[in-house]
Amino acid sequence: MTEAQLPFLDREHALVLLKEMLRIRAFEDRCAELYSASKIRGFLHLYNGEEAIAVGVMQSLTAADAVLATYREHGHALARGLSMRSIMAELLGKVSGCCRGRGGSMHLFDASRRFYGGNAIVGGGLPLAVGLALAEKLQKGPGIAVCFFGEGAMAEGEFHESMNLAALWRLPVLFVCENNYYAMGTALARSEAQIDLVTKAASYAMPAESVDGMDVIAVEAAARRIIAGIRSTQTPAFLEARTYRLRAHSMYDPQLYRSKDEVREWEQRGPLISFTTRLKGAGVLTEKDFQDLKAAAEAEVEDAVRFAEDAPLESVEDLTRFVYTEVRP
Amino acid sequence: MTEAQLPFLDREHALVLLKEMLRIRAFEDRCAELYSASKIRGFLHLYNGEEAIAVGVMQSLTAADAVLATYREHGHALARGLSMRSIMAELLGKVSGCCRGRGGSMHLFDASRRFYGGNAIVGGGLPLAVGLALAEKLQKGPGIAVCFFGEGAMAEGEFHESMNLAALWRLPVLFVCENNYYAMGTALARSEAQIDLVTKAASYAMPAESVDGMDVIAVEAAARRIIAGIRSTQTPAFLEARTYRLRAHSMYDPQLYRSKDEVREWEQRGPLISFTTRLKGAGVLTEKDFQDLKAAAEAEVEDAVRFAEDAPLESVEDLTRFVYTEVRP
Amino acid sequence: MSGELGVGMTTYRDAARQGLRAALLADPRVFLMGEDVGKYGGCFAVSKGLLQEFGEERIRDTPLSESAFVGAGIGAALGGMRPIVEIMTVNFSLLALDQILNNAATLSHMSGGQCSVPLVIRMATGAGRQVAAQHSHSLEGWYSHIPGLRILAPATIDDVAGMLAPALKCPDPVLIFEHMGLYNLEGPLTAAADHVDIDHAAIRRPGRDVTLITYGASLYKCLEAATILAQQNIEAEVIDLRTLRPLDDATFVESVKRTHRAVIVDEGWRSAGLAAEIGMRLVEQAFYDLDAPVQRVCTEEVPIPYAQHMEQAALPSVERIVAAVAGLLPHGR
Amino acid sequence: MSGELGVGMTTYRDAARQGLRAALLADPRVFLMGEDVGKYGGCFAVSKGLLQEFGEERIRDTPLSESAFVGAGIGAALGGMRPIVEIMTVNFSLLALDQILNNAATLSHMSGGQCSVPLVIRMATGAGRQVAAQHSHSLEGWYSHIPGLRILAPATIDDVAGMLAPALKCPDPVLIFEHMGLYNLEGPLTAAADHVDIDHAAIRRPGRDVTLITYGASLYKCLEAATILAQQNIEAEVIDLRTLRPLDDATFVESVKRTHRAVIVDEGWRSAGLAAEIGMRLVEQAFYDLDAPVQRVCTEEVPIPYAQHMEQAALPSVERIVAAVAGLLPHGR
Ligand SMILES: Cc1ncc(C[n+]2csc(CCOP(=O)(O)OP(=O)(O)O)c2C)c(N)n1
Ligand SMILES: Cc1ncc(C[n+]2csc(CCOP(=O)(O)OP(=O)(O)O)c2C)c(N)n1
Ligand SMILES: [Mg+2]
Ligand SMILES: [Mg+2]
Repeated sequence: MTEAQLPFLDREHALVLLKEMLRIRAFEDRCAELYSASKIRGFLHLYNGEEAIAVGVMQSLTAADAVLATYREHGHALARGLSMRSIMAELLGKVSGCCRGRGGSMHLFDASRRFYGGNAIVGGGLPLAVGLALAEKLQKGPGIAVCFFGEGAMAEGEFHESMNLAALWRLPVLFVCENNYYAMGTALARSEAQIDLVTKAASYAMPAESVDGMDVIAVEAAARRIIAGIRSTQTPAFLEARTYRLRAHSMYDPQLYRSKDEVREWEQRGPLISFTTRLKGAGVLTEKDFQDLKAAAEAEVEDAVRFAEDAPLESVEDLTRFVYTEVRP
Repeated sequence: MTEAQLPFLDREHALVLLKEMLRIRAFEDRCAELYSASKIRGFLHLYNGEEAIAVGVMQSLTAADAVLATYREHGHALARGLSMRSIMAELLGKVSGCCRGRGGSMHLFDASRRFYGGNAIVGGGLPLAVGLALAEKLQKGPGIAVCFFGEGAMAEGEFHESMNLAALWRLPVLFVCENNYYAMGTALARSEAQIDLVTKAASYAMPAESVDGMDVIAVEAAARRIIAGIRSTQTPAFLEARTYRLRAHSMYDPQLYRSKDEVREWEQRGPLISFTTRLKGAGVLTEKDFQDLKAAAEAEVEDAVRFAEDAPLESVEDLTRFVYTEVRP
Repeated sequence: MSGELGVGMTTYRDAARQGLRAALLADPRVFLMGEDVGKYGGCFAVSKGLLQEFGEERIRDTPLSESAFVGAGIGAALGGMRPIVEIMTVNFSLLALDQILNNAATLSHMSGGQCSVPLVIRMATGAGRQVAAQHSHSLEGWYSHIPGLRILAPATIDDVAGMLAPALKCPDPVLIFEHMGLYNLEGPLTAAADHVDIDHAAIRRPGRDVTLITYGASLYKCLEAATILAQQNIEAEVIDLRTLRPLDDATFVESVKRTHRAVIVDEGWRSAGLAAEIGMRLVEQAFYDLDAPVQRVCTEEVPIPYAQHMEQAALPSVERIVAAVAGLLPHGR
Repeated sequence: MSGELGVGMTTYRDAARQGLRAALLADPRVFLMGEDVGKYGGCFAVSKGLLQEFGEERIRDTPLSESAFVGAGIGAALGGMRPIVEIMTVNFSLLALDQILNNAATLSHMSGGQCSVPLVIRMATGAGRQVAAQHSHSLEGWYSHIPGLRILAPATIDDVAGMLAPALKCPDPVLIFEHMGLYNLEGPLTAAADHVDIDHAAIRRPGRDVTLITYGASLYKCLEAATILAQQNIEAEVIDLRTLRPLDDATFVESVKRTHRAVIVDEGWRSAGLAAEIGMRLVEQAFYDLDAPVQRVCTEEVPIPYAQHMEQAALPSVERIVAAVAGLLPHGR
């Protein structure tokens, strides 16, 4: 795909994409440090290498759309517009966090941005996406629902049930499979009898395609086209984005299941390297532009860390609040 | 398919097939009466119209194979060789029943015949079939596992998970979908976005085909070929048998969801009518042969009813027996 | 909803339908989905006619996909609707338990109060119809273990008609368990159905000698036992819990402080079930008022057998209730 | 298995692995399957090295399909194998609950004793690691409601190594809950691990004044509380249930008949959980021996929050245990 075919790709927009990816990368790298320093605890799943997917897809969404992701969702939350401060405070378990510090890394929510998590059960968010789309349909709302999930989730029964329900009821859902070829330590071919993932959508007569998830432009272009289709036909679609997780599955993972060489190879194809090279080659980005963006991202991260460090903890007295809604009409 | 292509189809074998189908039909019709007389209670799901499938498939199975079915499994149990007496006693809740009267219509078991139920949870038997096939594989046994289920079960996540696991692990499982076009009152097109069921096997790279489930010869031929394939390749396969349930879903069903005309049309295509007509046309069956077989089937049913009526009830003292196995090694 | 439920003689089944109808009429955000709720009319004929009246958008037949359609109910609730999801019977709800526990019950607290889930899940529960082990579970008490859920068990015609409206008004996920054995129950639907309180237990029969604590279909066994006991000059108070979570312990603790004796009757299995919880609340809150150990009459700890005599032997019975009371009051009054 | 578990200093994690290894060596019918048990080495590194030693046929990585591979375990058990199915954590077992309850727990009884299911399901359980609401469940007590299952909760190094062999010998489905917080526990593996009894509770500390009844990781909180109480001259007896179903009530009833006071410590949620059951067994079997109401120290009824101080506030603590005992013995001894 050449830039000429992409009406949206002017310099300004390219820099937005780059900036968003850099923000995520800087955020994730800082999280890894904070984890080593025991400031972030529990499970931490980083998005390094997959940034182009959240950033690319999110370009076509409006405030009316609902977004759902997995436990590996910092990138999606950032790209959806949650403030870095509220996310970082959440990771540090502070009451200023987007969930008052209750959710942590795997459960970022922001109802005002229609960002419905952050789900730590593989496949668990898919039925919710179907329901959010159903609510739109029944209310004749303008929104669609987009859910992101790993290729590992496709083995779960909930994937199958959700795809069928969305297709059967003609609901505006975009299913985005982030195929990073591993589910924890299980390689795709060890978990799926059919590794060509787009063929699976045929079981639901759902349109499907695959895109290079390392190429933010390709992702954005595909998502734009598909989302426009979903909006106009009010029917769901499936998008596989092929990518790679450049870090461990979580911070506990010794990565016995893949070689360093394999990781290094993919690093060279990472979405930041490839996009930066391309923009420089096209003459729309200078090294200084890049360094400025990177520095800005890092500064934003440092501000978020400071904010989070200074933020208060939730009061223990509030432990039982919101188990049930406080005000019943 | 002509008889010439079917080496197994001599007169003797044809009469066996007919006899088996007549046994099932006579059994089911008598069950309906016994239900009206409140001798059979609970849920009762009859197999009228679908006899060709159990009978056709079962011809290629050996004692080493494992069989699993649903709550609509009287026909499968009979075709698998469970005695009519033990089944009828089960339906009457007697201790002489194949499960001591504990299981009833939906839960016929006979471990000695490797008949593992009788499962009342839609889709619930599929993972068991995968496991039974896995046990064969690990023990290098000769058997395969065959599971029967309705097309309604294909919407369940367990269908998806089981198909994938069987294909991924190359296990000798035959998945037989009895597509009678309705799941209770829900027509296929109201439950599946993709109503061409064989396409779904492609999601698991599993061979699949469809057969006229009203034609016992066609079912037997397809099953023979497929089962031979499963035995030689030790990989699973999917078979859709298109059929129709000539009676209500269960004895509670007022059948608001389909017209009498539709039922009448399918009755004309029923497996007994069509097979009898065909055999008579081919000159291998006389009306007297037919009446003799029918009378024999009815006599067997009457014998089973008498046996069951006379059989004792389980002692209430035994209520808690077998919650846990009695003898622990 | 006041005035929208017609009054007069009816059945538990029809009362449940009237509750649904009133809810659908009252709020355009309400819709019903589940297996066979539409064309088939509901597997217990509860929703018969609703498809014709409200159309396919609001009365939605689902495929056999319990996890997905329960999860879709949660999503639709997040999205501004007021879904009523029917799971045919509690037996199939196990397939949706991850959605119920990890999403419906959890999202509000975990999101810091941002995401409430105003969802109602109805299901039929209970044994006694000879449908054997996989179709005879009574798991409502088991569900009452889960924080974040509200659990209702309507035992009466007014309750089955009237609990739905306040359940739908409640911003939390509410599970309503209708007992299969009650659908044919006949009786009057009264004006009280328009103002059902889903927070409190009800004293269905006052008494001074012993408190029978129960819910669901077992209520009728307790009332029958109370009648028999009255002939022996033992006056049993019968409490219908109605709401199993949050549990209205104040009502039964107050009662037992008066009667000094309690028998809990629960169609669920005995171990680690709701009956144990009620007993422990009494121990914790009324220990020194108890004249005798609290008794439990529960279902035997077996998968429910098909044969009628075996099934009946497994379930709580009037005789077992009377015997439990007799054990507490060996010399009558 | 006698003599097959090496003895010496080890960790709970390594002891669990030694149990697995011994089981795989002892019986060719045994195999292990679950998510990431092979190439990854187990999500808690429990099965590390087993793939290399026993090969892909016997150490089977599964796709993310909890219902199917648990069901496949049941089928394989029916087919003559002795499967060990690992569900990474109890949190994901909800997806397989239908298979566990409606098949594994039910087939033997429902088939009239024809089909036993000699299956072992291992899963990690518990909170305390800041992994938030969806990953912090303690549902072993909740599972103990289900007839047909045996539920084990190894709290010690000997138990986690030694429970597997008798569990595999048992023809019934056995669920083994390993507490996530214990994997790094260090201590000796002793010869006793070769003869673990899976039918009885163990008195881990004798005492005369109060009985603390617990299991799993809470054992260590109880032992710590007992040490503190001893300084106040209160001698607490600490009972480790070990088997949650069938419950060995004889051991704790006998203890409470001596001490006359009981505190139950359970990491599960309070309502309708295992602690209530233990309390009711005491009420039913030792009512007149109780000098004070039985106390429960359980997890607060909330989805477990991520933030450390909030999570710790939700869980049973040494302080809460000591305070509960102090409430029973307000004047010490
Ligand atoms: C139902 C369920 N089973 C198991 C897990 C444990 N688990 C967490 S992430 C993961 C791998 C998921 O892989 P994939 O879907 O490909 O997403 P990725 O992590 O690669 O982004 C597993 C097995 C879980 N969270 N939920
Ligand atoms: C998991 C589950 N959900 C719902 C039911 C109730 N139910 C019993 S049979 C049935 C229809 C199944 O249809 P299908 O699979 O096509 O089989 P058929 O009855 O047509 O043979 C339903 C919904 C059930 N038994 N199990
Ligand atoms: Mg992945
Ligand atoms: Mg069908």
